[in-house]
Amino acid sequence: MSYVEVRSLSKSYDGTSVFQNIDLDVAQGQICVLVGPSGCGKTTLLRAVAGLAQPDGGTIHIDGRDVTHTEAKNRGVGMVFQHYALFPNMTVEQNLAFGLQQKKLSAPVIAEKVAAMVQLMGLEARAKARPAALSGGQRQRVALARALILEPKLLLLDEPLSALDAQIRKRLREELKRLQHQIGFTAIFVTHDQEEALMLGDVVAIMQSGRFVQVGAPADIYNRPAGLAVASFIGDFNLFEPAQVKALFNASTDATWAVRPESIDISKPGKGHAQKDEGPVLKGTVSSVQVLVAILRHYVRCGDLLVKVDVLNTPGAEKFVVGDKVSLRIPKHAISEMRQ
Amino acid sequence: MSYVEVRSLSKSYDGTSVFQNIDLDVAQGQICVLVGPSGCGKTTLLRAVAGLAQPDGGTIHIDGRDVTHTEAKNRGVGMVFQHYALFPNMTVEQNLAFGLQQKKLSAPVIAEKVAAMVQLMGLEARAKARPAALSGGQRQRVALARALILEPKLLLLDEPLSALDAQIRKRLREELKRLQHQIGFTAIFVTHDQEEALMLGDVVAIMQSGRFVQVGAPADIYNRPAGLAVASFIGDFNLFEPAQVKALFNASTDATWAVRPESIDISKPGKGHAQKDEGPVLKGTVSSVQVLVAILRHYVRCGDLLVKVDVLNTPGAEKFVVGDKVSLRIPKHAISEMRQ
Amino acid sequence: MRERNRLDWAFICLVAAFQLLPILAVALNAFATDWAGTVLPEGYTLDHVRSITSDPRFLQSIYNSLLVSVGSLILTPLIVVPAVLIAHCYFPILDRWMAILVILPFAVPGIVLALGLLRIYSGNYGIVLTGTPWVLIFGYMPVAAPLYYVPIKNNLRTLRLTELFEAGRLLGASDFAIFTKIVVPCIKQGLIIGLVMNFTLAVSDFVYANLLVGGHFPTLQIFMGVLNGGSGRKLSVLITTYFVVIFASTAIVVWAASRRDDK
Amino acid sequence: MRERNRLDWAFICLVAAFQLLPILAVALNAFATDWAGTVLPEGYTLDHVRSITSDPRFLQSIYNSLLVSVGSLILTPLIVVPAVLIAHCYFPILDRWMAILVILPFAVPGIVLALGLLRIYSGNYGIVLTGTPWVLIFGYMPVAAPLYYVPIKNNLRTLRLTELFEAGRLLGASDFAIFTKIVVPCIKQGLIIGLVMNFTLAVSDFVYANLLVGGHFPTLQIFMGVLNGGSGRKLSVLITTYFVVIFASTAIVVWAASRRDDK
Repeated sequence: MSYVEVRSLSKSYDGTSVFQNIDLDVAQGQICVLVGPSGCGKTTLLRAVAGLAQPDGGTIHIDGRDVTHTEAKNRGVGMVFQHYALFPNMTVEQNLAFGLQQKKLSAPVIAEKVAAMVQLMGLEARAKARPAALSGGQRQRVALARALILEPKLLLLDEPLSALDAQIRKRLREELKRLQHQIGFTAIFVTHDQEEALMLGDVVAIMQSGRFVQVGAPADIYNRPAGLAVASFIGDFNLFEPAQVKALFNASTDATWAVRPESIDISKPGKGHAQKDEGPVLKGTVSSVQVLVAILRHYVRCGDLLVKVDVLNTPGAEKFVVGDKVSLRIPKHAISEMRQ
Repeated sequence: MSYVEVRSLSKSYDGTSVFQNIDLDVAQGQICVLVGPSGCGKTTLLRAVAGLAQPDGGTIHIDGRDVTHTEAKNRGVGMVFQHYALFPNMTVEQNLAFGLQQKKLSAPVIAEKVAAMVQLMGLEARAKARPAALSGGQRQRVALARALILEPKLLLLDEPLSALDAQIRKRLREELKRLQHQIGFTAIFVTHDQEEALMLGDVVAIMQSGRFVQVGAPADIYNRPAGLAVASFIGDFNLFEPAQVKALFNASTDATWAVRPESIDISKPGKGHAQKDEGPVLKGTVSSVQVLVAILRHYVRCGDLLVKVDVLNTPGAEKFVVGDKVSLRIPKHAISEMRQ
Repeated sequence: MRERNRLDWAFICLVAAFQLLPILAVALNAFATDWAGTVLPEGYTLDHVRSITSDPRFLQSIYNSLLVSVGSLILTPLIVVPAVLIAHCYFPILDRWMAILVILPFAVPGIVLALGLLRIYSGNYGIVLTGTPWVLIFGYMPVAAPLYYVPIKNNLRTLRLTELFEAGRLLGASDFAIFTKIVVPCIKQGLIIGLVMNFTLAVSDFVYANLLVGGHFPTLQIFMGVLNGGSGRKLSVLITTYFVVIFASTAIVVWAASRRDDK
Repeated sequence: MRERNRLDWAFICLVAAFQLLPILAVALNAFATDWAGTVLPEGYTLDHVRSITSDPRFLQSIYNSLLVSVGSLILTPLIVVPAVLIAHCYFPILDRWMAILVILPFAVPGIVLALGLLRIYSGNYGIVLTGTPWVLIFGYMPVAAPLYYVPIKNNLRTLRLTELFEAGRLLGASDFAIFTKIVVPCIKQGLIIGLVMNFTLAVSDFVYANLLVGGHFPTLQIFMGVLNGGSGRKLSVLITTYFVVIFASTAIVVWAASRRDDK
């Protein structure tokens, strides 16, 4: 039996089903990321686990205990909200102490725990500040601290980073990962951002219109997407329709070929390809090059088709400029055949 | 003489200098990106070029004409604001027509231009909608269209994508790049996002506390940062302090070594390195692996130091898991020596 | 969803009934032959209506009330609206204080304002207005200010006015064009609410008219006061007529306010 | 920056002066020996003050005014605040209508409300309250509602109340604990503004007291009415005393409103 076990959970609002007979397992100490477009039901699932939404059917077990009909405050879960939900009339310390006070702990114990948590989260300088005086990143750090200080059996995070700007979001992701290593909590994390899902999840569950289309480790999901829907949601793909496959590679297939831009091997014609791997070769012309931070993206025109090719942006690597004639080798193992 | 030429421009507010004696050149048909942390003066510089802020000294030429003391509306510049600044009482079409009406064009000419622009931006379905009914991405597309329809000599964009969410931001970047190829405008683009700057800019100018610390092509800036400040702002770096360089590589230097995570070559010990390039070698243990979409990031512990190593997330590549002993070769040409 | 909607409506009707009960009572009274100790009047008649509309003072007082209301309606926004806009755009500190200053007239009883204004406008400072409608019109201004300030400010809160002006200028428009074609249409709704509330207030404010203008200029309210000494039944007729005007105005407010969500 | 600050302040003082002028005129009048045709009175005296404070009716009327004000002060929030909170959290449609319903009392003249309430509370519907302070207290409720609604709603707009309740519950708190420890402190400022505005309105509203309670229960306003027939000078003294109360209340509003930006 897994640490968190959701079995055939169903929920509908006003006669419209949000999800039906959903199962989910989370192992202790892992972060499970629910990712999907908005409206796919991921937040409702999270709220059902938290006890903030009553499911129509199914069961929820946490740490072996059936909590399906337990009140939210007795489930032993902590939650972090997208918009922080800090208590605006209280300082950072008072926000952290609130949950402990409800447990009727003694004042010195509370003070000690609060001080330790303030230090763990690096909030010493802002301990006496009210939420309104904090930056978005600091607020979310306080919200996380407020949930963690009660040592919940399960931490639920509802798009906690979406309201923050790119730089802060990146830093907080790192921090969350570090905290997980340090204090080892179990968490369900909801996001619509595939980048975030792949980076944070020990397990990633991709949800679309109320059901899981793929559940697995981040690397597996990236490299072996279960279908076109997953493939186009996670990362970039070059898609070759059957007709294009016929025209370009002279191969006959009824499936669409999906190839990741970074798995295509680009080189000057005649210079040979570094990778030993066999596969079809295309000739083309570089039509534009973009710097995506650590990656150089080449748009290569091959007949009607614009093929995306990514290489690492290393100083020593061979550079291609707009107008260069190039040869593209598509390794056989990099081709995913997709049928709708 | 460049198309846009800013010479020794200065501006201060309430006795505090925002920038002093700044020079900037933009060639016709190029996008120049001003990137820097908030408060570095990039927006004020943009507003001075637009004529919305009066500089204290210096000159601004656009297309050979001195516009330093010209009113904003006569400079022939178009501007796109972060929060769209669409006219809420007008439909999309009326917003687009507004500028043309001020030029006293005839109604049929206006209708024709508006229709063409609506089509170019793919706004056909929303042409009769008011801004409040549009999504953020659509609003910014209308704002861009409203600026472009007047065929400005220079397009100014003040963090136009910051208020949008990650997916839309990415799509609009692509679209902007495509539009530039299609209609070939000259633009100054302000952002705090290094990713955006590298992707969009033909020239990227990095601004810090009121001065340019580096101006150049995106690939150059990424691979040859002018100093530690630039290096740590653009992309990720492994930094080796002189003492660590001594300990790890047994080399004596007074500079900090900065090495991009993707330029480090990782392999199983004894298997040899693919790259021919010479350079020091480190032994370490993989302590965690993260999936950053197309990149696999390995954190490798070498003594006290956690070294970041990026490889492309291709299905055929050799995989390393937590606990693996690995050998890291740092190519000589990938080491940037930085002195504060 | 439908379940909840029905609950909502029940609740709304309850609140509305609570608010409308006194008005209904007055309206019934206007047409009642006799009414005491029963829930509904015993019979209905138009006698009171006929008796009051045949009084020439009634028509004169309606004319006077409208003159004052429309006068304040036209003059007040000309002063208040530009002040609100200027404070909103250029003087953030002033703007913060304005929110407090505009509630002053509410915090100061009408009688104090009336007496003070009477002193100012009655010659001590070179302004002689006593007994003319101008006293009323100018006397209303400080009272009318919040009625414009609050709804217009509500409209402005969601506008980024500075950016709209900048965007408009860069598109080649003059400030006047931006003001008439963008700003005014955007605050139109607040302006309508302000106008209607101002109008009903101006028509209805009893104390002012009574204290400021005395017998020289009989407005509807003074006429009511006179009648008050006489028949309570006649007063009810007057109030009911009068309430038709008020009700029409309120309908406009409701219409303007609900339009907010359609756009 | 400093340049602009000074301009702001000059402007603020100008507006304040415009609003305070009538009050100053009344205050001067209270202490004047003779005042006609000059900018300032010719001499000052405390005679009027002494003559009015020796009148037992004055003390009785102050007592009665306070009774009504404090009574409405205590009862109204107990009904209005929960209604606003419940509508805000659970009935968004109701909430939208409430914004319109609460302006009804402003759109309906006081005299209409007063007469209608008089009819309701005078026995036709089984409630006999005429001539007691209860008429005033209940009569004020519909008028007081917007004075609470607007500032509390302003406070609530920036709170995500549902999320705060959810967060509180997940931290193990009861709804009552969340209400008293989080919600009330957060809307405290709106509550204070509402209380003060309600208080000044209750103390000052002339028409109501006059029309509803007649001679049985003399409040300060009725006392003013009585004096009005007599000496205008005495009335000024009374209004000035009275204005001290109002001014203290206004000071509290200003203080509460400006605290908003400090946090």
